[in-house]
Amino acid sequence: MRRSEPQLFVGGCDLFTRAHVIRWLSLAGSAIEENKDFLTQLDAAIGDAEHGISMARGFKKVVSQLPTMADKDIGSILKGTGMLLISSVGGASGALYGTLFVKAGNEASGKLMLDVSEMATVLKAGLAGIIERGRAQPGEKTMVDALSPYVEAFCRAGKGGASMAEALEQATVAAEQGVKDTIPMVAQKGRASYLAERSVGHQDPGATSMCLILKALAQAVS
Amino acid sequence: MRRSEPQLFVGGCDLFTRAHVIRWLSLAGSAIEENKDFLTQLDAAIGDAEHGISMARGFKKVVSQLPTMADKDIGSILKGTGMLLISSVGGASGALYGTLFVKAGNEASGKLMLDVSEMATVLKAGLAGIIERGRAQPGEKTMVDALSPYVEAFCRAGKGGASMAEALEQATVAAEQGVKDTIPMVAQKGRASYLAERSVGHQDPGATSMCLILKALAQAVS
Amino acid sequence: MKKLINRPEDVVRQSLEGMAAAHGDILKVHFEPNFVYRADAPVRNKVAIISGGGSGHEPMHGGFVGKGMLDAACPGEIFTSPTPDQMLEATRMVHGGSGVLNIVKNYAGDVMNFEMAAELALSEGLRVANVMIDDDVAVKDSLHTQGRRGVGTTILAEKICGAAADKGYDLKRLADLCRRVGTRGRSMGVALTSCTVPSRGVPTFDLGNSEMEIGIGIHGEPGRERRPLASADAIAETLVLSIVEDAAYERTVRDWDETKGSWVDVEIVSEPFMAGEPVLAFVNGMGGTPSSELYIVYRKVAEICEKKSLRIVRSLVGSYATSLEMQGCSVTLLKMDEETVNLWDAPVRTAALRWGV
Amino acid sequence: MKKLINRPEDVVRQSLEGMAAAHGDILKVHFEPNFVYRADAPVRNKVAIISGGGSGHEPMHGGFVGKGMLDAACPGEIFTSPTPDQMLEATRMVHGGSGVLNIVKNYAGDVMNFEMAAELALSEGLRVANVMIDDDVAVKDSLHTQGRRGVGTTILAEKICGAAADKGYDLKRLADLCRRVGTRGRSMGVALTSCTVPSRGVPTFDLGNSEMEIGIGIHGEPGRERRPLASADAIAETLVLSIVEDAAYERTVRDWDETKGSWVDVEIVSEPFMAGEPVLAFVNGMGGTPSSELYIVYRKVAEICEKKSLRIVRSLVGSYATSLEMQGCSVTLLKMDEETVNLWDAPVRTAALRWGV
Ligand SMILES: Nc1ncnc2c1ncn2[C@@H]1O[C@H](COP(=O)(O)OP(=O)(O)O)[C@@H](O)[C@H]1O
Ligand SMILES: Nc1ncnc2c1ncn2[C@@H]1O[C@H](COP(=O)(O)OP(=O)(O)O)[C@@H](O)[C@H]1O
Ligand SMILES: [Mg+2]
Ligand SMILES: [Mg+2]
Ligand SMILES: [Mg+2]
Ligand SMILES: [Mg+2]
Repeated sequence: MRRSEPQLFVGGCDLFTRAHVIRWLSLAGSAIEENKDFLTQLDAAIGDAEHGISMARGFKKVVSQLPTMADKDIGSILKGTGMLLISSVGGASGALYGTLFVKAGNEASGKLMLDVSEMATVLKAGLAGIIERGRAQPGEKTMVDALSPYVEAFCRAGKGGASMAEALEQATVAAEQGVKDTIPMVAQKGRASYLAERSVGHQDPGATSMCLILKALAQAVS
Repeated sequence: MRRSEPQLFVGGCDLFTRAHVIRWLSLAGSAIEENKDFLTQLDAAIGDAEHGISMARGFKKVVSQLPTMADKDIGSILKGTGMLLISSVGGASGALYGTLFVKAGNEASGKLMLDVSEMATVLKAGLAGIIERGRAQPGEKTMVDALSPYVEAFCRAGKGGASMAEALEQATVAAEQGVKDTIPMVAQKGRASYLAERSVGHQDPGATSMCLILKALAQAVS
Repeated sequence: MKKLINRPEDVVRQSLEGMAAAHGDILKVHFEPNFVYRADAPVRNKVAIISGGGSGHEPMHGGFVGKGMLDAACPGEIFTSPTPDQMLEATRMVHGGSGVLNIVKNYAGDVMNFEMAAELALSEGLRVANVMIDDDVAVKDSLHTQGRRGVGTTILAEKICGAAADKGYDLKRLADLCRRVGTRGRSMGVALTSCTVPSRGVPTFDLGNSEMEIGIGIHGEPGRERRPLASADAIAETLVLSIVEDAAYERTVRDWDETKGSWVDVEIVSEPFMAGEPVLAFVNGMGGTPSSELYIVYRKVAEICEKKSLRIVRSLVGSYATSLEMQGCSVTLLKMDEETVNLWDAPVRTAALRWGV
Repeated sequence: MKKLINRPEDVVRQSLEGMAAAHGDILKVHFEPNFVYRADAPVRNKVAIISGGGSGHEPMHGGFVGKGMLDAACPGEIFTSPTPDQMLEATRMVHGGSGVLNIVKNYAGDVMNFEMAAELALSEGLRVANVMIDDDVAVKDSLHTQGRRGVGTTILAEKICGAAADKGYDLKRLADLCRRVGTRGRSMGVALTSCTVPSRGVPTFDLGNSEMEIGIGIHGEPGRERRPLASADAIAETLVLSIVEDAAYERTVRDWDETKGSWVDVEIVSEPFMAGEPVLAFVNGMGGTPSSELYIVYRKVAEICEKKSLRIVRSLVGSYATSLEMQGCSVTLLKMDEETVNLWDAPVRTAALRWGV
């Protein structure tokens, strides 16, 4: 039951606007801040006990800069976010999240809104950036294991004609499953890989933070 | 009720022989070894937590050398003991006990046995050595507070005609009281003096080890 | 948490401020982005050497900035690799017209951030080479892991390459030397206690009173194995044997290809130690272990090396690559030759390593 | 107890063996009696300098043996002053015909054992002077105590006198210099944790999770006062103010009178610090504190000195006079002048302190 031109309304459910981006980043910032200790604890088990601290530092910076970015195009907001994360998070996640946002931003360059298929392209560019930078394949117990099924589910839903909100919902479910799937995996990338079999049974911190950020995306349009 | 010439018998109760010296040092060694942890604990409270360890190291050395000293004169045995303590105990007590035994040994030079009055002279020489080396006066919460009343009581008993065994007994009681008297004292010499009023309420480790050694002296002739 | 700090979030900055105050004759500190650099930078016509990594490993790397070693060091947050803007600013500050060698410890974060930094510097027309150090034999597999961590050999490479840069090695030759040192060094570490990340406030891992963690890195990461606490001799033996009996180690690293203008994969191999070889033996403290204990370990390391016919021609004992206040140590053995021995002996003037000047 | 050691009773010996193995170019170690001495001893026509004290304070003093500093160091058992036979043997080994200066930290045991050693050496016809360092302002009273402990200033005196001996100062002049340095330096320390004497196996004192002990020595002795754990800045302030606000300090020391041939009492005075004076600032770690934290303390020390118009002309930051694996630090300020600055800057080549050579 489609109304005449609902997708042209800024803030409508089938178009992702820059206001949505700002809302997303702000929600993501809150989610990271709330889960800071949890993420750090996950990192303590199989890493170096700072993932939450680092991500919170980065997103705090991003959130503080949102007002200065709000009137830019989506590409610029995403690239700006990427640059802020790159220069404030550090570690593997700083480089990876930074690359994700910069590459996604390149794809959204000049755009004031994205439809579902554009959104799919942007997400795919982000995923490709992470994989190029970090060289992790799905199944190696990294943030890719949350992002990759997410992007796949989003594209599948999009192709099936789902709305932006529906596609993001379905993608979020896939990301959540992806995070759970990291638990039995043997880490093969990043710091956790040094633990080899001892990494089994622990949830990957990067996949977890990725899922928090992706969940915020669905929330932002709901 | 005195028997005719009992004081001439080697091993008799009124003469202190080199066999007694050897027995004394051996008993003192055992007493120190048994009280090693206790002495160290006392030193931990107001010092540096090693008095028992250091004394045990020294007396172990002395006891191991007793067989080679047994046929020497009392002066040589005491001086030899002093030199062994000087080179193996270290710290304040190494210098002080070492000086005690060396000075006492000088006084007993060439002697094969000591009567009560000779014994008093030897003990006084030891005490004088400790005071010269360490400059502690009675009442400053040191080993002097055990040795000084001991020597005094011994001399008093000796002048009153007590036998060697009796004089040593009485002296031991005085030393034990002397140790107890250190508890309320404010330390004014050695490491404990840094604590000033905080040293009050603790028994001095050096006075305690001194008392153990002096107790062994009475045991050796009993 | 017992530390001589103020607010956890100020630890890195205030520690750098203290270094700047104490060592003005040797180094300066730039803030936002943070980096430590030689007081006399840039040195014209010398390849500049930059290293960096998470903080919490002091004196590595800021303590190695100065004549004969590093031109700049980029400290990240505690246990967090630095960010590309730090390296880029440092590169701009210290390059003397002959290019810049980045010495990078092999951690996902360090490698990626230094790669991004190199890309940025290259795009500004600066010549840059990144060489990765991956010497920690506790990590066995290169195919199914991030590869070996960079630990003790990093410092030895920094010293040796620093001297070579002083001697006029060009960027290519210096990068080759650095890679050679990297492939000739091997390390292994042990933790007796955990460290505590200041902003977290609790120990990163719990270790029982009679347990130790063997095969740790320098970030309070758990090691390969938890074992009952052993004697210094037994620990030294475990560490040295892990190093000496380690087989050839192959892996693929990413190098910048100047002609292609892109990253290319290169295969490199570390050959195992062989009897008769001259080595530098390095016993490193983790921050909370006094030097007296490190010498007890060194004593055994020397004994085992002799038994294994490895000739120790140079040695280093001290806390140089630390994990905050962790108790423990690591051992590094580095194959030496005449060139590297001479470079090792060359003058160095840094806050933490100094001789000949 | 978590330590990298073997049997507690072997700690001192094996640590010395490790030092000997690691630093053969700088020092040698003699066993039974134990002492560390310069590899090139005796140095003819130079006053030899000997120091010593209990072990557990490494690198003090063995780490300071070498050109420009000590000729020999006599390590006792852990926290136990060495015995006169050690000093006597060391004296025989290193004296170069121009006499021997013994630098002695003011602890009852050290003083008495060094006095006995001096008596023995004098009786062999060797010229000896003992100078005592007593710089710990935590000890207030000299009349009703053993007097102030010798801590951080000892190392500064060893460096400065070592350079002076190299420059040809005779025994009298060197002893005067050493006394001057001793009376111009003041120190104060803090412990965040206790240390554990190996043969005892349990911490010497219990300190709650949010307590610290202010005014400690270097033997795990309790300090003047237990206080709630404070920030690095607050701690630095307490330490520096204790030093800077310390009044003139008079005491009687025992000197050997060569003409009388006996010990005589000498009155000496330390004058308080005054605005405008040049100082050396030394932040010392207690063994378990990483250098990053020491720099945080140094930062504040420098700030307070500036506020108090004390000009820091030289600095030293590191773990040099330790208490086994204790966490904590001490601050030493030493009044400087042209002579002592030049001597401080002179070349030194020891395992723990090295520059210019
Ligand atoms: N090569 C990689 N590719 C993708 N993700 C990675 C890679 N290396 C690490 N990660 C992710 O980064 C997370 C850890 O982030 P962070 O704590 O910042 O890293 P580190 O402390 O190791 O630098 C891991 O949980 C994992 O999800
Ligand atoms: N100047 C002194 N005169 C007499 N006895 C002293 C003196 N200084 C210390 N002592 C004694 O030595 C004991 C401590 O011995 P020890 O633990 O060997 O000393 P330290 O560890 O301080 O070198 C003290 O309990 C005290 O009895
Ligand atoms: Mg991490
Ligand atoms: Mg003691
Ligand atoms: Mg990290
Ligand atoms: Mg002692």
